[in-house]
Amino acid sequence: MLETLLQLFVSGILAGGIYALMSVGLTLVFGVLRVVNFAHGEYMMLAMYFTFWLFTQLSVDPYVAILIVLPAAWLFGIATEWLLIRRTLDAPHIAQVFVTLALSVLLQNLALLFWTADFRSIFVPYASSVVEIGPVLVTWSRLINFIIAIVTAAAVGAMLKYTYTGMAIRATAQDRRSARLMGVNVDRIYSMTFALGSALVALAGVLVMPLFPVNPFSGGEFILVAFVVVVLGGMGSLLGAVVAGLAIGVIEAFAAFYLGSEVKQLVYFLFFVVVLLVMPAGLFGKRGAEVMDVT
Amino acid sequence: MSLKPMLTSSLLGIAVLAAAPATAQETIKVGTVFPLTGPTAVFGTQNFQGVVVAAEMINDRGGVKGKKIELVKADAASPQAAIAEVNRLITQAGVKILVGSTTTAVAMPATQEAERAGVFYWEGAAIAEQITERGFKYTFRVALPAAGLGTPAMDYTVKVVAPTLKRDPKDIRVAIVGEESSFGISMADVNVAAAKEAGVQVVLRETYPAGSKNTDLSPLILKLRAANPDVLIATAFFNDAVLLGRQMKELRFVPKAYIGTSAGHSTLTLADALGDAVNGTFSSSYPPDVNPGGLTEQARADLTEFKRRYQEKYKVVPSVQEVVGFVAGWSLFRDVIGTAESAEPDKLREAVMKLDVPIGSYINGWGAKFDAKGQNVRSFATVVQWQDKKMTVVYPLELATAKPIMLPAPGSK
Amino acid sequence: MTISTSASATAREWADLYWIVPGTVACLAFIATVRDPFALDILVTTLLWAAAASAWNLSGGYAGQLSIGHAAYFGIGAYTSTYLLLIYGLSPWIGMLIGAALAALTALGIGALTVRLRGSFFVMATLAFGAIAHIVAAIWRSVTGGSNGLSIPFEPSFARMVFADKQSFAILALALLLIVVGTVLLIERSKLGASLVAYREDDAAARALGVRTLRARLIAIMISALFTAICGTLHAQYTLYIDPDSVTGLSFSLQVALICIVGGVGTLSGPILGAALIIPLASLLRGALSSSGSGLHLVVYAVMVIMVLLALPEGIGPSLMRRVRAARGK
Amino acid sequence: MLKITDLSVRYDGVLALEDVSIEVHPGEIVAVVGANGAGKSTLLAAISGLLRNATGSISFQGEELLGKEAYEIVGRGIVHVPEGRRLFPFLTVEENLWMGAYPEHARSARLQLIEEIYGMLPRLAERRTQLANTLSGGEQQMCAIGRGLMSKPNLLMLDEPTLGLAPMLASEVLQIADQIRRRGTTLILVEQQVGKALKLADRGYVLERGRIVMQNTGTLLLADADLRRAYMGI
Repeated sequence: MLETLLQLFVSGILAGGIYALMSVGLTLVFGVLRVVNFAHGEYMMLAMYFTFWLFTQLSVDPYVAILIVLPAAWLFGIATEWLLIRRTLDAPHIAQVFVTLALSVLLQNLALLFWTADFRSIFVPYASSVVEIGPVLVTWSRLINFIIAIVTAAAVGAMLKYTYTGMAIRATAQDRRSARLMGVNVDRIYSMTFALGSALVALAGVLVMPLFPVNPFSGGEFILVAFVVVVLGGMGSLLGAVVAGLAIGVIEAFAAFYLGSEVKQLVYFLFFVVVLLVMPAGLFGKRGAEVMDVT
Repeated sequence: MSLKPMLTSSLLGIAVLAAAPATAQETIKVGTVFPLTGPTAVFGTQNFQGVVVAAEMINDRGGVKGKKIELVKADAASPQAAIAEVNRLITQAGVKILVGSTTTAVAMPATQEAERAGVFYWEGAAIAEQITERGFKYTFRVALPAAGLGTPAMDYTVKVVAPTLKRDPKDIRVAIVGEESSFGISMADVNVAAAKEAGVQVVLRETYPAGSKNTDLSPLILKLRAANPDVLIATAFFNDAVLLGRQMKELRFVPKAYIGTSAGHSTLTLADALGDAVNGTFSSSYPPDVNPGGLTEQARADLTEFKRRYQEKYKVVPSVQEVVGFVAGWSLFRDVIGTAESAEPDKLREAVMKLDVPIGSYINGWGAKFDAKGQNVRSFATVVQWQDKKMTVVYPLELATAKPIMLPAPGSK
Repeated sequence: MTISTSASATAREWADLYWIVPGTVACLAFIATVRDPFALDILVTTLLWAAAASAWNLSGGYAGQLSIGHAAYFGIGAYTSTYLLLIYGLSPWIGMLIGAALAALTALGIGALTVRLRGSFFVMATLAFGAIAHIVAAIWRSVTGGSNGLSIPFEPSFARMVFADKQSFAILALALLLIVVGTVLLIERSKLGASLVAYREDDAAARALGVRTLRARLIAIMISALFTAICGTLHAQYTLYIDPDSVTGLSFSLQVALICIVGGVGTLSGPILGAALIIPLASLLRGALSSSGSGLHLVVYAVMVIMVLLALPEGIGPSLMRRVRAARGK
Repeated sequence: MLKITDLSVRYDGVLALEDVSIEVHPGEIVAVVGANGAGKSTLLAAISGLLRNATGSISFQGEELLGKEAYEIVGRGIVHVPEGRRLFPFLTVEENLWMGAYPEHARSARLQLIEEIYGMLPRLAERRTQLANTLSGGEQQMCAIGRGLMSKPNLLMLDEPTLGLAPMLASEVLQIADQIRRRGTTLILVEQQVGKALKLADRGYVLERGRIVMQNTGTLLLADADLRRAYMGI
């Protein structure tokens, strides 16, 4: 029994690490640009395709592909921010949200046009090898992914905390106008934050490629859980996203085992609603932050 | 940004609309109603492309009664879109023959709309029983309904797995898991009912979310490990088939036999995703490569040509869904339209009711004979096994191309 | 959330009646003369979406409570009437009202739970409620048929709300739209409407002035849910097949909000303009482009939506009004 | 040092500033006074580059500022301490000060600067690790001024620094302004406390509905009867 509990907990935490990584970029973009990016999942999907392509065409190992996919995602993020997001910043909040929604439809269907609806997957023999930690069986790739996810989130956190650029990002999130008065080139911060958000979710995409297949609609399936994680953690809170990501992973695992797989999502949505009712700003949301994003 | 680009592009749209193809007299128009966008686009596209190759093949052989088949493509990604597209095909493109639909959510409203308009609807692979239960005059289904597709899994358990294990079927423990979709639910229901009939014990029945929402199926596998079944019957689309395959291995859950029910377990790329671990997995499925001995000479030739053309055109090897699409198109073009007095729905119906195409006449071993409800009774499912990373028919024995291997699965307790 | 106040101010000028009457006449003329089922299908769909969007607009637009969970109400309407029809043979005319009442009660519950949430937190909470409705629809098989869906037999009769021709349904959809628009019109000009706008613009200030914004918001979301549920029943009776994805899916909730935003939130004409643009556009593009590569029609559609939103971020209605006013001013 | 000529700003068709011309010389304190909504904050926003719709000319040390981005203007040594402090609420006091030294030219000297500021405003040193939103109003104003000084400004613009402060604190803040000037920094002081501001200022401008209606030395303005009646209720 204890063995099962431990196994469930570990499986949940490991899945949660990926949720966290998917959500960190989303929460950053939200915190700084105040844009709820519905196309976030599609960036992940594109990164998965890119990884697939590098693997099958050029035999690049997915973990090596990080070095290629991340810079590409960064540039793609800069391009979309410049082409689209920037042009919506002065628009009403809702128009903004729906521009990103249309962008997600656009990217999904471009992917469909280019790569068809077929699922693509890669097979890396070592991905399925297993480490035994006591009675618990841990898949190598999931463990590595978890470590990379947490280290990356910590690195982003440290960057925000200890570098001038990071401080400028936080300052911009808290008060755009004041940040401009401090000499911060806010447009550059936006572009950089969006690029960083894209690179982070792309990293999640690369990491999951050895685990699950991709098709043009994969991103859409992941995005819902990322939204839950971001809001649960407190919008704009990096630590919140990590903690909430892990929490959702664990809740999902236990709910699936004890209540049945078909209700696992129901359970975390209910949990989410309850948390919001009790703590309207999320687990780590700053007090008053829930009205900060009302433009 | 101004209004201008928006205006020009909408005008462009209208221009494209107006320029809809002026059609030549000597063609028979057939509308295709498949989901080509959205989450079910995978299977919709595979079915559709099978139909396309069938049309090209028939046209290259001189068409039907001297007329070429002209496909008019639609995209029915939702019930609402299915209604709009069926109406468009009928009134804008003047189509009187439709072929579709892959999923129940498309088939139900699409056939309904066609029936109202008195248009002939040739259903390929949508499996819900109710499609042919509504007393429609013009709706016919080529492939088998849910029961037909699901039961071979249980038949196989009783007739092959149990004897091989030297056990009475009543001592066999099965677990039935499936995804939360029309397809998954139907398959599970059918197998649970069949298990009851055969006296097989069902030790776990579980449904998990459909689509690619699952990132981790280890809780399900832990449950399976605790329930300790001899046989696992699973319905999963590709994502979950891959996850199940990988995570069962990782968590060291090895049932004596693992039987999927078509879909993900009968997708060729499963071998790319799982590597050697795919070997030994069964799937009750539309027949892919059946034993050529079970096919007529013509069907063998058709099969070779279909495979060559499909690979040339789409750069992938066709599998079960593509084959079903092809058979749907082929039977419609060659045998229904080809034998009907005219391409009018009433005449087509007459022709369908008269059909008597023996088993083995189509490339997957099917034949055609329709009951009063419009269901083809000469379609059947087979059980395939992944051997050497290829799907091989192992059941029923007449069509089998190989004997089952790895049964009980190595490592099972 | 910034929503132009001037738009609702002009709406007050009764100018709306100038287009409601000719619009209705045009629809009736269309119904009377056009026999093409494809065109009629577009009309029916447009009218139904316009009604659903107008209902959404009551809480989403006037009160500024952006909901992306309205599929829950749509689903309640569709499933309630369909279930009652299939199991008890109850006429959908009655089932529709029961569904509407259930949806309004649900909305009261959700509204009361989410009173403290604003901005994106409110949006995400509604998203969660929508997702919960979707999951419940999928797993509550004894009522909803689960993913297999429910199918209504095609047996035309007025009592069963099934019609042999599309014209009858178009008239029904038009009547519903007029009722919804009429209700919105009344609310817009009432104290309730003023309270909603006051809440949207500045809740604290409004309450300080003694406006009971909470009560107004709850009434608005209940009426909104009620009409959304009725649209759900009509949708079920029109397509004769419902399943969790089509009536409780996120795509409904997003589409209904998108229509309002394209047309102009918080204005009477916005949802109708939005529906009249978005729905035929989607259908026509699909028709024109689905013979090309799969997904091309959605690529073009998405690009057009993006261009409209960038060019007219406040929606077509308010932007047009502004231009008209500017032209008059000169 | 700063020469503004015919500056006009239009919001939604309404003129917020109309043909405003102002001059500031090195080492001065220039007060801009006027009623609420007269356009004082708009003037500062136009100088610091927050507005995109200003016409006319703003020349600083011979260079045209109009059309430059806010960060470029800060880089030229003009710092705007906004009305209502606008500290970064969830950064610590020290982080807020570091943000002040964000421009390249200030960053290298930031360690020395921050010690100077802590010396001048010892209360901030005590609170350096506290989040800015936990400070009292007076402390927040000190922090905002300190943050402004962190970029080594040539011209410091204070917008309503005494707003919402008790009279004692308000005087303290104005004294700090005087101290800053004595260290060689030029100041523009926007105030509703007309009397106190003009007493401190070398010269003053009176804004009314977007136009300059009076300008003179601080002392002479203070002596003006019309002004006293209109703004000081005397």
